[in-house]
Amino acid sequence: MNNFAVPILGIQGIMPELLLSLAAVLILLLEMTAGDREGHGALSLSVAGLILAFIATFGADGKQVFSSLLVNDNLSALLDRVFLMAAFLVTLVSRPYLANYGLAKGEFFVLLLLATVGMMVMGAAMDFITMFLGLEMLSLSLYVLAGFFKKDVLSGEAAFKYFILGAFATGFLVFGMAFVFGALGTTNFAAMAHTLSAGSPPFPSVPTLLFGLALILAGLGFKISLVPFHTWVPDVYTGAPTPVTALIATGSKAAGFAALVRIFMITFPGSFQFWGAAFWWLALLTMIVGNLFALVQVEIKRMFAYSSVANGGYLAMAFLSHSDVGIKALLFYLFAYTFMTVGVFGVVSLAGRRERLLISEYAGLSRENPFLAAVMSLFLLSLAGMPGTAGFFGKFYLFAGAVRSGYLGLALVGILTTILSFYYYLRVIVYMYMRESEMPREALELAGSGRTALVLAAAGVLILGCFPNLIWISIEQVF
Amino acid sequence: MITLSHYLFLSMILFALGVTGLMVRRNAIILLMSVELMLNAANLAVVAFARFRPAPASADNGMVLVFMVMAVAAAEVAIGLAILLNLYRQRRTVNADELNVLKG
Amino acid sequence: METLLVLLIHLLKIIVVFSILLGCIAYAVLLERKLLGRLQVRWGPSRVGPFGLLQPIADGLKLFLKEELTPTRADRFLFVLAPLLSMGPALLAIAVVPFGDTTNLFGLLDQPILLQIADIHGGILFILALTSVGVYGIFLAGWSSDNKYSLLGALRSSAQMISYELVLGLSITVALMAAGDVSLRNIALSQGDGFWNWWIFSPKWFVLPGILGFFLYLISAFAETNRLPFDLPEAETELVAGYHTEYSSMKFAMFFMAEYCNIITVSCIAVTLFLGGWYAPFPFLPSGGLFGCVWFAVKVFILVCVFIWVRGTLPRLRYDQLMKFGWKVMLPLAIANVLLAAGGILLYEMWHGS
Amino acid sequence: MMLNALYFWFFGTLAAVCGLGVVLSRHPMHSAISLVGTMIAIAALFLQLHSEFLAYAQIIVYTGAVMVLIVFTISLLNLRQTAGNPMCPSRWWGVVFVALLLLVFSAYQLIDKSHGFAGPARPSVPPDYGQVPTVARSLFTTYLFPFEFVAVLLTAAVIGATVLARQDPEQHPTEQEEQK
Repeated sequence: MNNFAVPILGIQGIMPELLLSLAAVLILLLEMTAGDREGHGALSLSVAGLILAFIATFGADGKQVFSSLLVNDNLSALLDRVFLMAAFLVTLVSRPYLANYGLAKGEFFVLLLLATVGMMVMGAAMDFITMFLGLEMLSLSLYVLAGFFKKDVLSGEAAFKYFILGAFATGFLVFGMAFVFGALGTTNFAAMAHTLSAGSPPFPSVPTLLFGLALILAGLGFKISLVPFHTWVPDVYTGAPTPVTALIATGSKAAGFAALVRIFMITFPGSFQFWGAAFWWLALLTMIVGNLFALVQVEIKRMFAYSSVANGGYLAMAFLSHSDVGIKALLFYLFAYTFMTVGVFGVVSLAGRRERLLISEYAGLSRENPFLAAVMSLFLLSLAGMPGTAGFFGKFYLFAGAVRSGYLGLALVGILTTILSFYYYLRVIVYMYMRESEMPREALELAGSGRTALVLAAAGVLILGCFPNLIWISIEQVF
Repeated sequence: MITLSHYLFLSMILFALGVTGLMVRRNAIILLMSVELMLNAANLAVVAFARFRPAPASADNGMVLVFMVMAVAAAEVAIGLAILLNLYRQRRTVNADELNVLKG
Repeated sequence: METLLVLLIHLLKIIVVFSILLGCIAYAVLLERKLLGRLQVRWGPSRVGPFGLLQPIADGLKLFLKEELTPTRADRFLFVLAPLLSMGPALLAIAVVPFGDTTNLFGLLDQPILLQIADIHGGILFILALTSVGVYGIFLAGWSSDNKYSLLGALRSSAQMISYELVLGLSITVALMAAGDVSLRNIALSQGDGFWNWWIFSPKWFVLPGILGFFLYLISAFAETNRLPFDLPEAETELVAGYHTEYSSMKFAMFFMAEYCNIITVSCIAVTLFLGGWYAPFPFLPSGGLFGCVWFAVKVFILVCVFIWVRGTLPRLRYDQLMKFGWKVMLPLAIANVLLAAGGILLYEMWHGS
Repeated sequence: MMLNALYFWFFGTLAAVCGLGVVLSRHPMHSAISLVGTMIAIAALFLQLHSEFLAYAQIIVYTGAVMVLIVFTISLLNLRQTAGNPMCPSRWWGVVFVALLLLVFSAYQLIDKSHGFAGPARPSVPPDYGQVPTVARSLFTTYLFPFEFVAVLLTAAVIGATVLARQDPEQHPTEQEEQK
C-alpha cells in the first residue's frame, strides 16, 4: 500500500468557514426534524454561526494553510468581517421579509450561509483553484436565492438572467485562468509572483499571460459589475428578493474586489502598466454610466442598482493608487458601502407588506413609520457622501488616493458624479418627507430582527462617519 | 508535428463557438450548452499547457484545476436546469427573447 | 518487423476475442431460453438442430431478413445512431477485461502474450465511461422514435441507469480500495492463491464489505442491464417493449445483442473484481495461461446463469419502488459499505504493520 | 509521429465540427448530441496528452452526468423545433467580434515563433504522468481543501436545485416522480 504524507491541515485557518458550514448543516437538520415553519430556528442558528465566525476571524495569524491554497492574513480577516457583517444584516432583514411572503424556509438561510462561506474562501484564496471554487459556491447559491420566489415571474427571470450571464462570465474566467496557468505553470498566486520575480519569462510568451489576465478581468468584472459587464445588474437587482439583492450588491461585490486585489494588486503589481489603463477606463465608464442611468430611474431598486454600479466605479479607482494606499481605501469604503447598501435595501425590504417598487410610492413614509424614514435618510445621505457619515470618509480616502497617485482627472470625474448623485438620492428623501401619499396608508409595524438590522447598519454608518479611526486602525494592520 | 499551438487553436475555436452560441441562440438550453462548450475549451487548454510546459512538475496542479472545473460544471448545470424548469413552469417557454418582464 | 508482429498479435487477439464474444452473445440467448424453459417446466427451443443448438443462427437469419421500418416522424439521424451507441460501448468494454495471465500458446511463441486486448491503466474507469455513454443509446432510441411509450421507456431506463450507476460505482470502489489500483489486470493479480484471497471473501476487511459489495454490484448490474426484476424500460405489459418498440430487423438485433453483451461484460467485471479473475479457487489447481481462461469462463458462465435464474424467479418491481430502492436502500448501504471497507483496510494495515 | 498527427486531426476536426453543430442545430436535442460528440473528442485528445484520468473523468462527468441531465430536461420540457429562425440575426455583430478575436489570436500564434510558441519539442513525461494514482494522490494531499470544498459546493448545488425544481406538494403530486 502506498503511504503518503498527510497534509498539514490547518483547521484553525478555516475556522470561520467551518463554523458557518456547521451552522448551515444544523439548519438543514433542524428543518428536517422539527419543521421550522416561521424560520425562527434557522434565524437564530444563522445568527449564532455568523457571530461565532466573526469572533473566529480575530484568530488570523498570517499563515498560509492547506499547502498555501488559502491564506489567513489580516487582509482576509478584514474581508471576512465585511462579508460576515453583510450576511449578518441580510439574515436579520430576511426573516421578517420572507415571513411576509410565507416563504421563511430554512433553505434560504442555508444558502445564504454557504454563499458567505464562498465569499470568505474567495477572500482568503491564494490559488486559482480555491478562488474559483469560492466564486462558484457564492454564485451558485446566489443564483438560487435570486430565484427563491418560485411563483414570482420577476424572481424567476432575474435568476435566469443572473445565471446565464454569470455562467458566461465563468467561462471567460476559466479560460483566462487556463492561459495564466499556461504562462506561469502554476495556479498559485505566491508561486506566480515568485516565477515572475525570478525573471523566468512566461512560457510561450508575455501576451499569453496578458491575454489570460484580460479574460480574468472580464470574468471578475461581471461579479463586481464594472460597466461593460454590468448589463445584468438592473434586472437582477429588481427581480431578486430584496435581501438577496442586498447581498449581491455588498458581499458578492466585495468578494469580487477581494479576488481582484489578490490577483492584480498583490500577485501582478509589476504588470501595472498593462492593467492600469484598463482599470482607468473601467472606473471612468462605470462612474459616469452608473450615475447617469441612476438619474432617470423611477423604480427604487433599479435606481439603487445603478447607484451600486457607480459605487463599483469608485471602488475600482482604488486599483490605480499605489497598492497599499489603494487597498486601505478600498477596504474602508467596502465597510462603509456594506453598511449603507444593506441599509437601503433593508428599508426597501421592510417598507410595507408588499414592496414599494416606485420611488413615488415612498411619499409619506415619514408618517407611516418615522424610524424607517429616518434611517433611510441617513443611508441615503451617506451614499451621497455627506460629511459625518461613513460615505464621506470612504469617498474621501478613495479620491485622495487617486489624486496622490496622479489621477487627478479621474478623481475630478468622481467628485462631479458624486455631486450628480445628490440629486437622485435626495429625491427619495424629498418624497419621504415632503410629499403626501395619494392613498393614505396605516402605520407600519416593524418586526424585531429587521429593526435590529437597521439600527445596527445606521450605527455602523454613524460610527464610521464620526470615528473613522476605529476601523482604520485594523485596516492599518493589513500591511 | 502536433504542437501546443494546435491544441490552443482548437481550444480557441471551441471557445469562440461557445461565445457565438451564447450570442446568436435564443433557446435557453442551448445557451447552457454553449457555456459548457466554453468550459471544455478552457479545460483542453489547461491540459495542453500542462503537457507542453518545459517543467511538467506543475502538471498535477493543472489537472486538479481541470477536475474542479468539471465538478463545478456539473453543479452549475444542475442549478441552471432547475432555474430553467422553474421558468418553464411559470411561462411555458425557454426562449430567452420572451423573457422581458424586466427590461434591461 | 517487430512492430508488425506486435500489430498482428493485437489484431489476432481482437478478432479472437470478438468472435468468441459474438458467439457467446448468440448462445447466451439460447441459454436463457433453455434455462427459462426448464425453470418453467417446459423444453425451450428444441426444433432447430440437435437440442435446438442451431436456434441462434435461425434467429439471426430471421432478424437479418426482416424488413427495416422507420416511423415517418422519427428523427432519422438519431434513430440510426441510437442502436450504434448502444452496441458500440457494450462491445468495446470487453477490450480491457483480462481473461487470463499470459500465455505462450504451449511454446509456440518465444514471448508470452497478455490474455487481454489492452491493459490500460485506468481500466475500470474506462468501463464506467463506456457505461455512461451507453445510456444515450437507449435514451435516443426512445426519444427519436416519436412514440410516447418509447419515450417513457427511455426516460425510465436512463433515470434508472443513472441512479444505479452511483451504487455500481460505490460498490466497485470497495474492490479498488483493497487492491489499491484501478487497472483490471492488477486487481485480478492481487487475488491469487485460493478463493479466500478473492476480494469477495478477503480477510482484509473481515469479509462483510466484500460480500455486501459484491451483492450491491450484482443488484445494480441487474438495473444497469435493464434485466428483470428491473426491466421497467421494456415492460411489455405497460410500455409495449419500451424504447425499442419502433425498431425492427438489424437495428432491433443490435439492441438485443447489446443487452446480452452487457450481461456478459458485467459478469466479467464482477469476476475480475470480486471473484478472483482467472485464478482457480484453490492454489493447487493450475490457473496460468489458458487454464486461467477456462476458470474465467466457468465463473462468467455461472454468473450469467444467475442472471437468468433471477429472471425466472423474481417479479418485476414497480417504478417508484425501484427508484426508492435505489436511492433509499442501495445508495446508503453502498456508502456505508465504502466506509466500512476503508475502516477494515485501515485496521488490517495497522494490524499487519503495513 | 504520423499516427499521432492523424489522431489529432481526426478528433480535433470532430470536436470542432460537433462544436459547430451545437451552435447551428435547429433542434436542442441535436445540439446536445453534438455537444456529447465534442466532449468525447476532447476526452480522446486528453488521452493523447497523457492525461488518462481526466479523459475518463471528462466522459463520466460530462457525458455521463451533465449531458444526460440536459438531454433529460429537453425531453421533459418537450421542446419542439422553434418556428422560424432559431438564431437571432441582430446579434451577429457579436459573432463578428468573436471571429475577429479568433483571427487576431491565431495570426499572433502563427507569427510569434520567436518564443517557440509554434512548436516546442514535446518534453518527455514521467511514466505516471496524469494517471489515476498520481492525480488521486495530489487530490488527497496538496489539494485536500479544494476536494473537500467541492463536496460542500455540490451539497449547496443539490440543496439549491431541489429548492427550485421541487414542486410544492399541494400543487401537482403526480409530477413528483419526474423531478428525479
